[in-house]
Amino acid sequence: MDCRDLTLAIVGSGGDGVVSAGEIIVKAAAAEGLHCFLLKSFGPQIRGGESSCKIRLAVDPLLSIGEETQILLCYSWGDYKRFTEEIRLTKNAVIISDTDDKVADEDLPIEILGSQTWIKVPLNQLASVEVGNALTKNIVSLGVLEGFFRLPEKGIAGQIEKRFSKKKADLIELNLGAIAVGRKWAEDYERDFQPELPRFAEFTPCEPNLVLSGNEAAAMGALWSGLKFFSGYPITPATDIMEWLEKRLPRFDGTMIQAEDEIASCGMAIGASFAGVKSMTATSGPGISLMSEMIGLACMAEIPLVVINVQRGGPSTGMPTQTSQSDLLQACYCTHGDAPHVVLAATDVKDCAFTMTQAFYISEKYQLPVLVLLDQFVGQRVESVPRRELLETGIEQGWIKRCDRLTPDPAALAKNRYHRYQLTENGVSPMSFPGIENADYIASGIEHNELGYPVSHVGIHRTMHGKRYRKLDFIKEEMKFMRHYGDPQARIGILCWGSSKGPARQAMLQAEAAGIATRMLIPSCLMPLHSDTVQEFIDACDKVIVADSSYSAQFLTYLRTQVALPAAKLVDLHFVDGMPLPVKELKAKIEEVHHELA
Amino acid sequence: MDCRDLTLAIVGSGGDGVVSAGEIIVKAAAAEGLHCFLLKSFGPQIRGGESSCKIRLAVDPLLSIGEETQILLCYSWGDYKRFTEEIRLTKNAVIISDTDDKVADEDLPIEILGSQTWIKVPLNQLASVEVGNALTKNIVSLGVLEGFFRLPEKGIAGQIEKRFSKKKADLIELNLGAIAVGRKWAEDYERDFQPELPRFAEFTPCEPNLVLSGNEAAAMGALWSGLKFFSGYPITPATDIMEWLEKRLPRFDGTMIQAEDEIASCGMAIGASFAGVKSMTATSGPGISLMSEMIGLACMAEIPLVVINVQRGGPSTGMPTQTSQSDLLQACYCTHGDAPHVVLAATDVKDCAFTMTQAFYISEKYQLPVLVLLDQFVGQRVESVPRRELLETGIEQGWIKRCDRLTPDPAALAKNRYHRYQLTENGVSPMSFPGIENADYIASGIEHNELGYPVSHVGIHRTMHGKRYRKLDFIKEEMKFMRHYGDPQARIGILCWGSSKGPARQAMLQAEAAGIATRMLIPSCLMPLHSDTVQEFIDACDKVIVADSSYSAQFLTYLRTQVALPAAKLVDLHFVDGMPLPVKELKAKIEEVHHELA
Amino acid sequence: MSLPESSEPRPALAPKDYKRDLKPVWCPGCGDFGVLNALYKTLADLNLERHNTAVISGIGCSSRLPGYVAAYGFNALHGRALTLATGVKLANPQVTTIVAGGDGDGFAIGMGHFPHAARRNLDMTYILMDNRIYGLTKGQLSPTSEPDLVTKTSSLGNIERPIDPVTLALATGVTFIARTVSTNIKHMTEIFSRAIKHSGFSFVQVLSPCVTFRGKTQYKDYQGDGVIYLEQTGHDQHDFHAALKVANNGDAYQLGVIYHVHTESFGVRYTRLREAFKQDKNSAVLDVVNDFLP
Amino acid sequence: MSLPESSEPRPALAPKDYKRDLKPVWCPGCGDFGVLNALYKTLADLNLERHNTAVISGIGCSSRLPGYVAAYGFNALHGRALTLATGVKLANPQVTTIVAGGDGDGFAIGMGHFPHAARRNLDMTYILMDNRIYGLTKGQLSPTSEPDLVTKTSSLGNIERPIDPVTLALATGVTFIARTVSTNIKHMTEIFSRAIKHSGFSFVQVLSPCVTFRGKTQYKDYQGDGVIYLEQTGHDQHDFHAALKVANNGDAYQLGVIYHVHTESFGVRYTRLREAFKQDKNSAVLDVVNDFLP
Ligand SMILES: Cc1ncc(C[n+]2csc(CCOP(=O)(O)OP(=O)(O)O)c2C)c(N)n1
Ligand SMILES: Cc1ncc(C[n+]2csc(CCOP(=O)(O)OP(=O)(O)O)c2C)c(N)n1
Ligand code: SF4
Ligand code: SF4
Ligand SMILES: [Mg+2]
Ligand SMILES: [Mg+2]
Repeated sequence: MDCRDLTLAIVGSGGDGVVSAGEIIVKAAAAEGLHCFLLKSFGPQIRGGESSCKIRLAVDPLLSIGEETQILLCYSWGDYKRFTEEIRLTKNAVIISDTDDKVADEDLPIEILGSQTWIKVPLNQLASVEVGNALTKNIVSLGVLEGFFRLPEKGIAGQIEKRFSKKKADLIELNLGAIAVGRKWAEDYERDFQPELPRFAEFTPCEPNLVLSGNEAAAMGALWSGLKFFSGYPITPATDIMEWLEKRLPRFDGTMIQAEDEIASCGMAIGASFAGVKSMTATSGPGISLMSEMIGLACMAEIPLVVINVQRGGPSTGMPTQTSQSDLLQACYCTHGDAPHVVLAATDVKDCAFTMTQAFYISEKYQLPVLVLLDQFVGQRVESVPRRELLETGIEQGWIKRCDRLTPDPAALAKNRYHRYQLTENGVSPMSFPGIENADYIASGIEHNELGYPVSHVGIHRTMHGKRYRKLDFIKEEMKFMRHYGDPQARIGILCWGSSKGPARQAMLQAEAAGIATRMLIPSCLMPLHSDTVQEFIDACDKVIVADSSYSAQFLTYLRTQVALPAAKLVDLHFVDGMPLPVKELKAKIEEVHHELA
Repeated sequence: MDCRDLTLAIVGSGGDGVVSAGEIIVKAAAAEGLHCFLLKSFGPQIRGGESSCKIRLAVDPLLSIGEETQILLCYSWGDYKRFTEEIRLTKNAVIISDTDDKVADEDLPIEILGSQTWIKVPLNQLASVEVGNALTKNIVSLGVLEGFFRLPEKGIAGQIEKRFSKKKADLIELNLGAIAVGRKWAEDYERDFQPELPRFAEFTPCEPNLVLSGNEAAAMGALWSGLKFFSGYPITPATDIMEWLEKRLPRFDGTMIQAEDEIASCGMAIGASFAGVKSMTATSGPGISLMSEMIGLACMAEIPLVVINVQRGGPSTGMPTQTSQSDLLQACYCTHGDAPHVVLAATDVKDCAFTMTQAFYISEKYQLPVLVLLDQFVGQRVESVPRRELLETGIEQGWIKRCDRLTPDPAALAKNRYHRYQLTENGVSPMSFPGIENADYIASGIEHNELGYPVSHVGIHRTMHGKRYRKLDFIKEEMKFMRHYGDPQARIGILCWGSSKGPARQAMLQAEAAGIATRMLIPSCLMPLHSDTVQEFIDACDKVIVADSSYSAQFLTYLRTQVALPAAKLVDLHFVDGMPLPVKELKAKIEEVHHELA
Repeated sequence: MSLPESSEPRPALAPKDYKRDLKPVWCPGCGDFGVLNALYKTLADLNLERHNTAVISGIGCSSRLPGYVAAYGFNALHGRALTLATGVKLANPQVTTIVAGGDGDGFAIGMGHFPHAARRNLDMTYILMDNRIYGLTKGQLSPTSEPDLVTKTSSLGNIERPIDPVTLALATGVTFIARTVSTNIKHMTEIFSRAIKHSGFSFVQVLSPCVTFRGKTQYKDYQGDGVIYLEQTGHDQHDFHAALKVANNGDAYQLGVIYHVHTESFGVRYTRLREAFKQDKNSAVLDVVNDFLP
Repeated sequence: MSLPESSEPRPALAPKDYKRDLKPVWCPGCGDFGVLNALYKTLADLNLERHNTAVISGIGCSSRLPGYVAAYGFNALHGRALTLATGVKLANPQVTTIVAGGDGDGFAIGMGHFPHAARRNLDMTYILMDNRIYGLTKGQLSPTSEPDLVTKTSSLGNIERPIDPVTLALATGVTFIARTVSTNIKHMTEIFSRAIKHSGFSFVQVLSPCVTFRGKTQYKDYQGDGVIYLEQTGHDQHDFHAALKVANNGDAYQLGVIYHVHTESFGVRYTRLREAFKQDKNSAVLDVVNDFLP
C-alpha cells in the first residue's frame, strides 16, 4: 500500500535515543521537500525517563499531527504505558519492537496484542553484534524503518552526516553502517515474510523546507518586528524562546537577560519599553500568574509590551510537559481593575511568527500589553515550513514596517507643554522616551491626569478609563480578520481557537470525505473580539460546535461574554487539557450533529 | 422641619479634625440607640491633605449612606473641590462654614453659591478666643451642629469624656466647654435669624448599637469561625483587618504575622492550613494579582484557604482610597489552568461577619480557596449594628460550629493505607495534618494521583480535574441562598452584587415612593453561581437592570457566562469605579424603564 | 528544634523507615540521591516521628525530595517553600520543619523570602541543594553559577557574578550556617543533625552535583584539595567576622559549621507576646463584639 | 554613570530647574523633602540633562519622589523599581538611572530584586529613603524597624530582628555603598554625587525621618552623638571587612562612604558579548530563517 501521508510513533526511555531518531526522520524528510510534523512527549524524569515522538510525513502540505498512528516503533514496553492516551494506533497498525524487550501479554494493551503485523526486530543484537556498538540501536532502527516504509534515504544519510560532522568522522561511518544493517534486516524480512506494509509513495525531491518549532517561529517573528529587549525566566514549555533569542538578539544589537523571576522579567521588559525599545517576555501559566500585577501596570501606564504564554496543563504546577488551552480566561482577566489589553492566539508554527508581528504592531501602536497565547502543542512541536511562506509572513504581510510607536512631534514639543496622556480620539497619545528633549514625563500605575500627575478624582478617573478603553474599539476593527475554513454554506459550524485549528481542520476533512459539510471560524484576536463576525457566523449556522482543550470549557465561557449562543444551536465539546483537541472525537461529534440535523 | 433621618458631610484638611468630629457624632448617636453610617474619604496627602466624612443618622434602621447631603460643614473651601463628585448636596442644603475661610465666589460651585441657607460661623475665633484653644475648632463646630440640628447631646458629651479620658482630665473639661460655646452660638443665631433648618426628631434613647466597619466585622467573623492564623501585608483599604486581628488573635491562641509581601502572606496561610489550622489573608487588588499563583496552588493541593479582597479603584495602583467593584472577573479567573474555587461577596457591614463564617465553612468543608470580595465602601465605612443582630450571625446561624474539616477516621487509618486524594462522590477526601499518625502524605501543586504522587498521565489528570470540580456542584447547592428584595410581582428586576446592595435598595424605596414596583436579586455566592435561581428571576421580569460599579460592566460580563440575558430585557447600568453605585442614577434608570414598559 | 516529649519510648526507626515507595525521578548519578540518603539517616539518628515531621520544598529537581521521605511533605511552588514552612511552624510548632530545594528556587525566584525567614529565626532547617544550575528546566544559568559558565542561557559564558548563599545567610542573621557536600554522607548526616537540633533558623548549603547539565566537573571539584573541612582548621564557629572570611570559598570549598549563635526564635517571642495580650482580657471569642460598643 | 558627550556645551541648570510643578504630598516635616532637595542640587552639580535622566520608584511616600523631579520618571509598583530600572538601563544605556524608594518597598516586598541588581552591577544609583516604618499605609512594621518598636502591627513591640541594608549590600556585592541622613543636605549631595558618578551599582541608605508615624524621635536620634561621620574616622572604603564592621550601626549611625570598589558592570560585559556574537554572522534579520534549514 502506497501512502502519500504516513504517521509513526517512537517510544522508549531517555537513553534509547527516541528524540534524536525522530528528529533525524523529520529533518531528512524536510530536506527533500516533504511536509512533516514532530511532537515529543516526556515523562517526569529529567533524563532516562520514558519519552515518545509522534511523526507525520506527507507529500502534500499538512494540517495536523495526525490522530492515529500507522506505525509504532517501541524500544521498551515498560515505557509504552505512559503514552497509551497520547498515541492511538490505527486498527491495522504495524508494530515494531525489540526482540530483547520481553513483556508479559497481560501487561500489553489490547491494540498491541490484537495487532495483525507485529514485527520483532533484534535491534539490540544488530547494534551490538553486527554494528559493534550498542548505542547505535536507534540508528539501526532508523534503517529498519527506512527499509520497510521507504523513508527518504538520501535525507537520512544527509542528517547522519550533519549530526556527527562536528564530532569524529568515523562516527559518521559507524552510523551510516548502522542504517545499512537495519535496512538489510528489513529487506531480508520482507523477502521472507512479505508482510503487508504501508509504504511512503515515490516523490520527486524538491527545495528543502525549513524545520522549526512554534516557539522558535514566535521568537523569530519578534526579532523581525524589531524586538530589542527580551527578559525571561526559564519555564517549560516556554524556555526555548529565551534560549533561541539569547543567541540571536545580541547579533542585532538587542539584549537578552535572564531575570531572577517572572515579576522581574516582566518589570524589566516594561522598563525597557518605557526607555524606548520593543520589548517582550515569554513564560507559561505560573509565570503569568506572577506577572498579573505587572500586566496591569502596563495597561495603566500605557506601556507597549508583548507577553507570550506557552500554555501547559494546569492548575498550579500541573503537568508542565503537556499541552493545554486552559489559560484563556486568565489571559483576559488576570489583573485587578478595569485593565484594557489584548489577547492574541497562534494556530500553527508559521502562524506563531505572524501572530508575533501582529502583537508588536498592536502593542506599539496602541501602547498596551498584548498577551500572545501559544501552547505546548504548537510551541514545542516541530513543523516543516516552506522557506518562502515564512518570508512572506516576515516581509510581504508588511506588518513589520508598520509597528513603530507614535512619538511626540518635535515642532509641537517646542511650542506646547508635553502631555504624555493627552486625550485623543483613539486614546493613543504620543509617547516620548528618555533621550527626547522637552518631553520628560512621569509614568505611573496610579491614576493620573494628562500630564501623568497622580489624581484621586473620580471624574478624571472616568475620563482616563475612557481614553484607555477607547483603544480597544479601534483595535477591534483593525484586528477583525478571522480565519474561515470549509464550506461557507454548511449548516454545521465549528468555533475553536489557537492550536485546535489543525486537529479541527483534520476532522473537517474527514467529515467532508464522509459527505458532511462543515465550516469553521477561528479568531486570532480573542480580546477585543470582533463579535459581529462571530455572531454572523453563529446566526448563519444551524448548529455550532464550540471546541477547546480545557476542562472547564473556557472558550465557550469566554464566547458567552461576547455573543449570543442560543442553547438550541450550541454543541459544547471541550476536552480535558493535557492533549491537543482529538480529531476523532470532533469528527464523531460532527457526525452526531449531522444526523440530528438530518 | 423634623427629620427622623439626617445626612451631613464634613470637609476640611487633615489638621481640621474632620474624621474625629465625624466619629464622635456617629458614636454618640449609636450610644443612644440610633442607626448611623460614616464614610471617610481622603486626598492623596498622607497627613494634612483634604479629607471628608459623610454621615447619616436615623431613628429607624438604615440601608445606605444616603445619596444627598442635607448639611455641609466645611472648614476649608480649598479642600472642598476634591469632593464635589463624592458629596452631592440636596437643593436646599444648609451650609456651615468658617467665617475666616475666605474664598472668591468664582472658586465655588454653583450649588454652594445658590444655597438658601449658608451660615458662616466664626469657628476659629470661637475656638481660639472663647474656648482659648484653636485646636478645639472641630469640637466647637460639633456644638454648633448639636445646637442647630438637635444632635444627641448626651451621646456627644459621653464620647468627649471617653475620648479624652486616657489623657488629662482637664482636656475633657476644655472640650465640653468647646461644645457649649458652639451650642450657645447656634442658639443665639437661631434666636436672631430664625433660619429654616432640618432638625433631628425627638426620640427615646435605647440600648446602644455597636459601631464598626466592614473590615472589622469581617475580621471578627473570621475569629468567630475559629481563625487561628492570619498572615498579611499592609495595603489600603484592607490593612484594618490585619491591624484588628493583630490585637485579638493572640488572645485566642492564634498567630498574626506581617509577611514580607503578599506572595509570602498567602504562602504562609497555605502552610498554616496544611498544618491543620484555619487560616486566612486579606489584601486588595494588587495583592490578589500577586497571590494568583498561590491561589492556584491551594486549588490543586486542596488546601482550605480564605482570602479577602477589599477592592479599590484600579487598574494597577489606581486609586487606593476609592471604592470599586472591578475585581470580580479577576476573582473568578485570576490563576492559570482550570482551578475550581469559590467567590463570595458581602453586602453590608453586618454581612461581612456573616460572609466570613460562610467562607470558612465552605473552604474547610470543601478544602479549596474561597475569595471574599469586599470593597472600600463596605470595608471602611462605619455602621451601627444592633449587638443582638451581630451575635445572631455569630451563634444562631450556626455556621460557626459546622465549619470543621474532615479528617481521616483513625480506625480506617489503622487498617488501610491513607490516600490523601481519595476519590469520593463529592470530591472531598479526608485531610490529615502533621501530628496525625499514619496519615503523612505529600501535598503538591503538580498533578498527582490519590496518594499525592506526581503523575503526568492525561487519564489521571482528567479524573483528578473531575474530583476537584465535583466539589463546586455541591457548593452550588449549599450556597444557593440569595437575597431577594422588593415586590415579587414587579416587572422591573435589578441584579447587583456586594456593596451595591445598600444604594440599590435605597433607589428601590425611592421608586416605590414614586409608585414604581421593583424587585432585586443579590447572590452572595458568585462562583459557583446558582444560575437557575438567577435565570428564574430574569425570566420572571420584563426588564432587568444589571448594575455594578466597574468601568467595564464586570458583573454583566460574568452573568453572561452563567445565564441567558435576552438583549430585549437587559438594561446595563455600570458605573466607573471610584464611587459606590449612585442611588440617583439607578432611580432615574428605574423610572426610564418604567416609562418604557408603560 | 525542640524534640517533642513522648509518654512512652518509641521504637527506634531505621533510615529505610523514612523511605516512601515513590521512585526518585533523578538522573542516575545525581547528587541529590546522596542528600536524600543522608536525610534518611539523620531522621533515624534523631529518632524523629514521621507524623511530626514536615519537609517542604519548591519546584526543581531537588524540590522533588519531600516526595521520597515518609513524613508530611509539601512540594509547593517555585521559590516559595520558606513561606509555607513559616506557616507550618507557626501553626503547628511541635512539627520538625525542614525545607529543601535548589539554588534557583531559593536564591533566584525565592530570594525575597530568605532574608525574612532568617531574621525571624523560626525554628526550622533549610537545606539548599546547590548544583549551581537549573536542573529541572534543563540547564540554564542559576544565581550561583560560576562566572563564564556556558549554559543554555549563557552560550558565550556567564557575565553575572554569583551569589554566595553562605555570605548572604550571615548578612541576614541566620543563627546556624553550615556547608557540606553530597558525596560525603557521613559529613552531611552530622551537619543535618546539628542543624535540626539547633533551635532557630539553620541553613545548610549542600554542594550537590548535577551530572546531566554540569557534566562530571562538579564531582571532580568536590574531591581532594577541592574541599577543606573546617573542623580541621580550628575555625571559630561563634566568630561572625571569621565566618565571613571562610564563607566565600576561595580555591577550595570550605565545609563544616561556619557560624553558630543562639538567639530567641520568633516562635518563642510570639508565645510570650500571646501571654501579654491575654492579660486581663476576656477569653470568650464572642465577647470581642463588646470592643465595638461606642 | 558615564556622562554623555555633548557637542556644544550646555547651559548649566540650577537646582530649581529640576523641580516639577507638582506639589509633594508629604507631611510637613517629612525627611523626604531633604532628600528631594539634595537630589535637585546633585543633578545641578553634575549638570545632568533632564531628558537623559530617569528616576524610577516603587510605591510608598518616598516613592512619590520621581513625580517631583523634572526628568523622566516612573512611579511603578510596590517593590519593583529595580526591575524596571534594569530594563531602562539596558535598553537605553546613556540614561542616568536613579532608583528611589522606601525601606518596605526595597527590603520587604522588593527584597528579591536587590541582590540580583547588586550582582549584575548595572550602572545605576539606588537611593533608599529609610524611615524604618511604612509611611504611606500609615504606620506598620518595616523590615528595618527597630526591635521592640510599637507600630500599628506590633502593638506590644516588634519581635523581629531588623535587616541592615548596608550589610546586605556588602554581602551581595554592591560596588559603592554609602549612608547619609536627610537632615544634612550637604552630605547627602556629596554622597549622591559620588554615587551617581560611580560606574556600577551604587547604593545609598538615607536615614529619612517619618514625623507622622515615628514622631520626633528620629530627628533626635540623627543629631549630635547619634551619628558618626566616617570621613573623620579614617575608615578605609576599600576594605571589605572593615566595611562590614561599620555597616551595622552600634550606638551611633555611621555615615559616609562605607565601601567602594571597581568591577565591570553588566552593561559593559554585555556589550563585549554582543561583539562576540556578531563575529562571522549574518546581519540581516530576515536571514535568521536560514538557521532552520534542515
Ligand atoms: C513560577 C515558576 N517559574 C518557573 C518555573 C520553572 N522551573 C521549574 S524548576 C526551575 C529551576 C530549577 O533550578 P533549581 O531551583 O536550581 O533546582 P534544580 O532543578 O537545579 O535542583 C524552574 C525555573 C516554575 N515551575 N514556576
Ligand atoms: C502589591 C502592593 N502591596 C501593598 C501595597 C501597599 N503599600 C503601599 S506603600 C507600602 C509601604 C510603604 O512603606 P515604605 O516602602 O517604607 O515607604 P514609605 O511610605 O515609608 O516611604 C505599602 C505596603 C501596594 N501599593 N502594592
Ligand atoms: S538534571 Fe541534574 S539536578 Fe536534575 S536530576 Fe538530573 S543530575 Fe540531578
Ligand atoms: S507619613 Fe511619614 S514618610 Fe510619609 S510623608 Fe508623612 S512623614 Fe513622610
Ligand atoms: Mg539547581
Ligand atoms: Mg518606609
